[in-house]
Amino acid sequence: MGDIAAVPEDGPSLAEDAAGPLARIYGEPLAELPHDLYIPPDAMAVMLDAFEGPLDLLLYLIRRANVDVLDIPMAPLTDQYLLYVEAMRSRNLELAADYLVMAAMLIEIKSRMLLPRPKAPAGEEVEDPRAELVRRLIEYEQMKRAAHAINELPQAERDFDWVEVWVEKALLRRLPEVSVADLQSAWRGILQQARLHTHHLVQREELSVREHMGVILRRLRAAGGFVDFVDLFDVGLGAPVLVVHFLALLELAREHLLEMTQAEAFAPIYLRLVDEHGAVR
Amino acid sequence: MNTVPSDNSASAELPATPDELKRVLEAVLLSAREPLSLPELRKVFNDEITADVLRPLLEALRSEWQGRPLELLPVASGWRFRTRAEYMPYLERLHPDKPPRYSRAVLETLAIIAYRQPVTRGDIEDIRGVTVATQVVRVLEERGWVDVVGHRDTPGRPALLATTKKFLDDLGLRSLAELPTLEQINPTLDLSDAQPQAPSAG
Amino acid sequence: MNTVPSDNSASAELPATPDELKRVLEAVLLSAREPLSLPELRKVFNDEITADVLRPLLEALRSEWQGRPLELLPVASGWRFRTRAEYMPYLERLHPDKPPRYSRAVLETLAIIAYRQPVTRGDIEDIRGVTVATQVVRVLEERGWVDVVGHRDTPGRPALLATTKKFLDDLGLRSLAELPTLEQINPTLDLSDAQPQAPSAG
Repeated sequence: MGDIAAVPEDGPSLAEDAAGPLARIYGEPLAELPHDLYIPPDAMAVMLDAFEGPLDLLLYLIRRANVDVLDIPMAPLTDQYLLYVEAMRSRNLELAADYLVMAAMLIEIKSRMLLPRPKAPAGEEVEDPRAELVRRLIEYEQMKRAAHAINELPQAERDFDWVEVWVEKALLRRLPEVSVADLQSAWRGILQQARLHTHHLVQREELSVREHMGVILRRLRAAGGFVDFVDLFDVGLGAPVLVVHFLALLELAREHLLEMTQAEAFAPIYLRLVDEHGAVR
Repeated sequence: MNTVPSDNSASAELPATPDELKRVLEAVLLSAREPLSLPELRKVFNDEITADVLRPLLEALRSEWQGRPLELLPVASGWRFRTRAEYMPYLERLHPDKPPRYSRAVLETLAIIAYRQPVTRGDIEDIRGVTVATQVVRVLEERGWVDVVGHRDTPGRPALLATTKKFLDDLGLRSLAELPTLEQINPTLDLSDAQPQAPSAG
Repeated sequence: MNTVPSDNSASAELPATPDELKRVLEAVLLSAREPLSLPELRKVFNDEITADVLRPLLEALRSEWQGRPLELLPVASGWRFRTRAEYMPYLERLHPDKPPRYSRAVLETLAIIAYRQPVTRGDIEDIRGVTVATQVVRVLEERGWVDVVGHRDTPGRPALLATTKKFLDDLGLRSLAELPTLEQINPTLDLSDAQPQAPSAG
């Protein structure tokens, strides 16, 4: 059996698993066959940490001896495993139950191997007592290698950082949106608060008048002086609009917001803003 | 899977050329969560590059990014990349913030100006029964929804406020006449004493 | 008041040219907190650009960044920029807190969950041949790489564990199918002797 005395320096890594043959067994000549199994006391603690459990230990022993996992020599493997477990125990290390369970399993397989195989019914193969162990070893080793492969993948934070450039929210000045319904409910709020009386009610027509009041005021302001009455009316807009426009003009005059002048009867009427200084511009 | 340099830890060579230095600065600044000061940037190179070398490289990097979606900025605590303002609206769509709202004072003032224009601040105060803060009207003026269309010929010659064309545009109205009529709004008034209203949208 | 870019709010024009589209994609991807899926990227353009238009633009953007310090990567939950591995040593000098390196117990547990999911802790213990400490699974859950996807209908109703999208993202994978295949992993098994007995990965 291979040399299993040496403690792997940093655990039984995959690289070591694949290391060159130290010895061969089971039909192969062995280069060396150490009969003692000495594990330095200090190393034992490291050992226990280094293995991830009985399967890992077994794989290590198998790989060190470079035997075929599909054709495990049960007797020497069991002996070595037990020596290990015994050595661990003698060091009073808390020995995980998992290791003992495996020991029992190995012994059981070994003893079944010693018994004469029962004859199989024609055309069927007899199940090897080792089959279950081999299946587990292979599956474990596969996952062990998968773990290694996953660890090799580039990993966020370890091998790269995600990019997240600073976004200054203040650069986006969002303005509140206002809908007609908002205005409506605001108005409703005002009404409820102020208990306005009916005379405050404004009719649709009046609202149009008010719009035109603004239009006229802007127009006069833009002109900055007298505007011909006629120029204030766009005949193309139709009678209803013209009427509203005229009403707006009268309302403005009533509120002393504009001044109308006429030099003489039938002469052109001029309008101008009554503005800033209470006087004519 | 096996091309990954798994042992990239401690041993990064010092970049050999200014361009490589710049690339490292770029990588570091793009992935930093915070602005990086010159001392921090020097740390990236184990303090083997002086600030005098780094500064022009940062300026060069900054020009490289001119006209691109990010900008490299020197801020108080160091250098940092940020997304240019014109891309903000796109970003905003991914994580929409709660839209800001106008205060009740602003909305009511706006409603009064819309329905009663032209009005003075005094008129608004009469209707609302409270003083109208200058700020409230200014918000509406800055939004371009309200402006002064004249002055009333009374003592103090108060400004007359009216809504603008932009106001109509922004609310999707062709004219003030398209605002809900006050008749539509009003009936609730008569019920107001009775019970809280389910706001029947006009 | 009117010189401020105050009105970039809701209304960002749809970019007119493919190049402008690409710049917007770049800005958005560089500043995103998470990988962005195609539906999310479409949202950036108010769903007015189809995924078929965006996909080649993303590929083009990806090539544009070839040879630069960042790479644009399609991962499980979308596209995201990341720094290239060779810049990591410089980045690490800035935040000296060691990146997470996992113990063999954690890695093996992760591998079993990744390749055999969904699995219970009992399944993991069967494969590893040892008890799995609660801590081991918790490490993976806290990293957001593993979570409980259900419970097996057996006594005790043990939790079924599976890997998350974040696991794929953080490993730069688009799907579990991109994990190294067990066939790739396996051959070393037969290295000891003759017949290749690739145990079926399943």
